[in-house]
Amino acid sequence: MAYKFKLQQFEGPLDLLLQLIEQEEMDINQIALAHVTDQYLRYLNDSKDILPEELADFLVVAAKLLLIKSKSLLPGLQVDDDEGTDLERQLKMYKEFYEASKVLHKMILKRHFSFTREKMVVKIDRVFNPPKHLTSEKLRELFSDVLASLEVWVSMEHDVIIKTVSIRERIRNIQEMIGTKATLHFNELMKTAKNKTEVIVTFLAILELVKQRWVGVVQEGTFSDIVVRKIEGAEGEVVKETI
Amino acid sequence: MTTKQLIESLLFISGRPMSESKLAEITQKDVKEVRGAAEELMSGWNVPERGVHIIKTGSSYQMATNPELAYLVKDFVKAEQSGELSRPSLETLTIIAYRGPITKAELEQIRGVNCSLILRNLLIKGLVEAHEDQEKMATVYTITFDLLKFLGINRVEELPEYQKLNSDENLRKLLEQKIEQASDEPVPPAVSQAEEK
Amino acid sequence: MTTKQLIESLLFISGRPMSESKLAEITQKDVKEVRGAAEELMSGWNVPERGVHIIKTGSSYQMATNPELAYLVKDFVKAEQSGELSRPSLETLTIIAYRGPITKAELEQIRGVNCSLILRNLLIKGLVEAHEDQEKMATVYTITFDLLKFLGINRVEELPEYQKLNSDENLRKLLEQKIEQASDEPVPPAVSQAEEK
Repeated sequence: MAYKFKLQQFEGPLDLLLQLIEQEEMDINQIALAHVTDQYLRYLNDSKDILPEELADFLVVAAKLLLIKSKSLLPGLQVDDDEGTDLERQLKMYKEFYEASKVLHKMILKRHFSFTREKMVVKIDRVFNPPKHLTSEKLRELFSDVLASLEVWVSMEHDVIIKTVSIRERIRNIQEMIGTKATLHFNELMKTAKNKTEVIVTFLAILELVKQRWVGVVQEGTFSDIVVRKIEGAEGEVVKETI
Repeated sequence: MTTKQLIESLLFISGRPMSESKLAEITQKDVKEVRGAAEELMSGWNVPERGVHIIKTGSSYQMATNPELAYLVKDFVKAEQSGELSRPSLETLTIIAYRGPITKAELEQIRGVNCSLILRNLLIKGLVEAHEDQEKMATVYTITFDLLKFLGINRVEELPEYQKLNSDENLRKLLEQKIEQASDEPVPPAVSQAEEK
Repeated sequence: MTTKQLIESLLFISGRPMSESKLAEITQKDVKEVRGAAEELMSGWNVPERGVHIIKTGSSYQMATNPELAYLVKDFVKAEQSGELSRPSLETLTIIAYRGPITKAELEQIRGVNCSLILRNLLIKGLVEAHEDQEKMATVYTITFDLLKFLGINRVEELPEYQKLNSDENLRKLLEQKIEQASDEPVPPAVSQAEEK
């Protein structure tokens, strides 16, 4: 199924999810969440609108969706139910405030502003009144503190870009690894992930490759390692629009 | 001299926001008395037929014109009122207005996305204020007088459906009701189609 | 909207005497109606239990403190001039010391919060002063000569580690980022008023 509709620009993962569900004219529940999982993942993969610093938040929601989806596909699957209802509740809560924000917007558009007086009605003469214990050294200390606090803002964007790996990059990465090895062990693959976000990205990448019949996965026993194997005849770049 | 009189006078002289503690310091009354008198003042002043209202956010008060008179006052003070709020700003401000004082973590829980940058922007624009909450040992955010003035309300409690959205308890009940309702409903036929592929 | 309401709001926002003819011009009512409404307002406001009165000189009206409370005005002025600086105020002061002359926008970019009230407070206490920068077409702030003397130095360059701290790399980056960000950001809702003439 190809998606043809165009979404408005979205603000964060919950907004994207809400728009997808509303597009399908469904209520917010587990069924609806499972239903839009694929669309959500595809948006995540294709969208250029997602800011690097927000990618991690989108991935957390993706992981929760996958859990809900896997439950709907395998009713016997024993998984903790909390994540699913959490996401459902969170999305409902978000919707309440999203609706409220539209009401506030209307209030603002009415332009019924209040105004306050900037000038005092009395004139206040300036008197020199320095803080009693202020010294040059104290000023230096305070300013150094201020400078130290800037670090986080200056380095923020830079860091996020370096640290996060996109799903597409990860797919390419796995394809290369499998090209030289033919089979890969899931656990090995996960070891190359540097943080929780990358674990989810890796998982999503494998799922995408399975869906596109580029790799197959085999698991011998319930808790044994999953083997990822390249499917015979699968070559070249992954095509995006396959399903 | 009554405390009400003193506060009325101080709010008029200053024209700016004044905190309960500042008012208490100047009038040499205790904070509780100041709060009681200020609330009484508000209920006297904030009626449609008055041209001037008293607005409140957190524990500060300010005198402001009745929002119904905006059309007249804006020409007199030559206010710039250009500008629109972006969607993320509006969404964030709505949550802070209804749920403030709120921590960054709580805000992010509702929006589902990191809010560091948007908070910083709103702080710089003076639409949001940060305070240290001693009990929670965390920074909490509230809206400012500028946002109240922009919305044309005297205090956040006047926002539509404030009681419902302000309290976690009310909201939780509301949401749970909906979940129960949903689960009682017969499964819609759409489900079979839902699992495409 | 009643004429009374309109006059009340205009007298408050101006804080200065306004003539009947001026009030009539703004409210687009005739002078007689303005006079009648103003007289009515006066009889409502000018009672002992109110903190604010409306006084009339010739054919002009002004909102003012109840004369009984004249002492309160003095207490207010004193409270504004004295008082210890809060941590945010101190931080702002040091930024002005090490980076002045600096604009309000630059200050806010560094501190990440709106600085209007803090700047006003520092100005009243004679710690910083404002100048017009012809090139930047903006108001810039520097610390006062009084503060330099108090610190026992003749110029800001004599502050400890001035060269190093003044030309901090992160500070430069942050101020550059600001310019990039500012261009694609929505305009903030400017409710703050321009100076009335």
